[in-house]
Amino acid sequence: MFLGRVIGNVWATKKWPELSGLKFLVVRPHTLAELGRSEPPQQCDDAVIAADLLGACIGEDVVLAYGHAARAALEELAPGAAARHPVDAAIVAIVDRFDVDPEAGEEV
Amino acid sequence: MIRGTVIGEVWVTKKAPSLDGRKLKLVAVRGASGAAASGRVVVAMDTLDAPMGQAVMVTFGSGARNVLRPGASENRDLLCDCAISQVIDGES
Amino acid sequence: MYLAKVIGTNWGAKQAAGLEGLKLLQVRPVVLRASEAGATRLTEQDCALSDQVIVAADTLGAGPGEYVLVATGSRVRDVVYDSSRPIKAMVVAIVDSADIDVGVVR
Amino acid sequence: MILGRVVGEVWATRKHPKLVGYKLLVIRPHWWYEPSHHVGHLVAIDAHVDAGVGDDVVICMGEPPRWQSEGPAMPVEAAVMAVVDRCEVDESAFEGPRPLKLWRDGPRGLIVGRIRTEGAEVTSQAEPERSEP
Repeated sequence: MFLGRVIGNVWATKKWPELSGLKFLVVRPHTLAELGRSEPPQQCDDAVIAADLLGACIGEDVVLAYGHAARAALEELAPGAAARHPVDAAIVAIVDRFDVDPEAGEEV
Repeated sequence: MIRGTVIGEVWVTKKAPSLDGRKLKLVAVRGASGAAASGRVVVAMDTLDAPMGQAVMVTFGSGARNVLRPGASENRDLLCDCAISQVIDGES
Repeated sequence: MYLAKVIGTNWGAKQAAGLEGLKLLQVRPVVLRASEAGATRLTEQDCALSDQVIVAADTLGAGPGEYVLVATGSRVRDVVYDSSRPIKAMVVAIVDSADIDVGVVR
Repeated sequence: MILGRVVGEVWATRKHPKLVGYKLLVIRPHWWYEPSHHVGHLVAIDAHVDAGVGDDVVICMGEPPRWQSEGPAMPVEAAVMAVVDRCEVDESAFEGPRPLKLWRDGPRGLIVGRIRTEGAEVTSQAEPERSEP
């Protein structure tokens, strides 16, 4: 799992049947350096498409689950269907606040 | 499973229950071209008392949990994803 | 599954109980590299060996120098052995010959 | 498992029901571990260890973290399983073709020294291999 910011939406009509009803957001992962500073991430060199069941909006920070964890996320909210969801990234939390100091614990 | 060399140890007191009494060793993964060639280091749970500098075999994921408690169905919650599975006496 | 070359074995008195009676083989995964222009068949020289060494359990009695097929994962282990074995890589075939389309590799 | 340092915490009221009741910690991994997407951090749940910011911790990855609570699997990939008191590494790990890389000072309380390597002598007669390309 890692932190990212929602920067866009994806709409797709022609898709795998199990994906109907799922909303997809474009999420840009936060690097450790960006987590330390408060200003928004500048250039976007990496984006992940994640399934969203919590209703996150553009500009919000989210926690992304990846791989098996993403399918586990769907299991809870769409019981029994998770095994068939071809999804490898899902939003599992919409962040109210995060407080990160990359230098935490350094001997000063 | 991969071969490695025990290069260190980690001591913990505040820990999850599944770890009690077991040691955590640092194992440097050994590539084909010699000791610690790959630069990769893993934290492995040690139930075989492998001494420092010892050549060992390490197993991952469900294999590691089977080292601690065989039987895959009831050890999923065991917090361990890497364990020493053999103290290597010899290789050929 | 991947192709690999057997380079040896390792043994030890102190080991996990689930390893009882298992023969362990050290294998190096094969890495295909593009061969020179004009070559029509891949020869052994074109199959480089990764620096990584994997230890796989062997049921077929493969010896050093032989090329084998290695399968990994708990699903395969549960089928080939049983779910209490502390292993994740197994030799499931000894390769007689492999035919690889040179074009795809180049 | 991997070693890392807790560098932050995440608070989220709107989150996946299975995450309710678990602290979400932001971890900066030590040495070689490279988180996905090169983001340099990972978020882990605190599995009843109550680690704080600035602590060096041992993190379990993969399936075990998902079964830390009853019922269906938790949507997580990493769980903090212990706080490191002391960590000792042999000097030899910092030599050789690909030495161990430390993120700045490495885990706090890291002692680097020549450790008595009285491990059994490995009778190694590895087959002479063609040199790597």
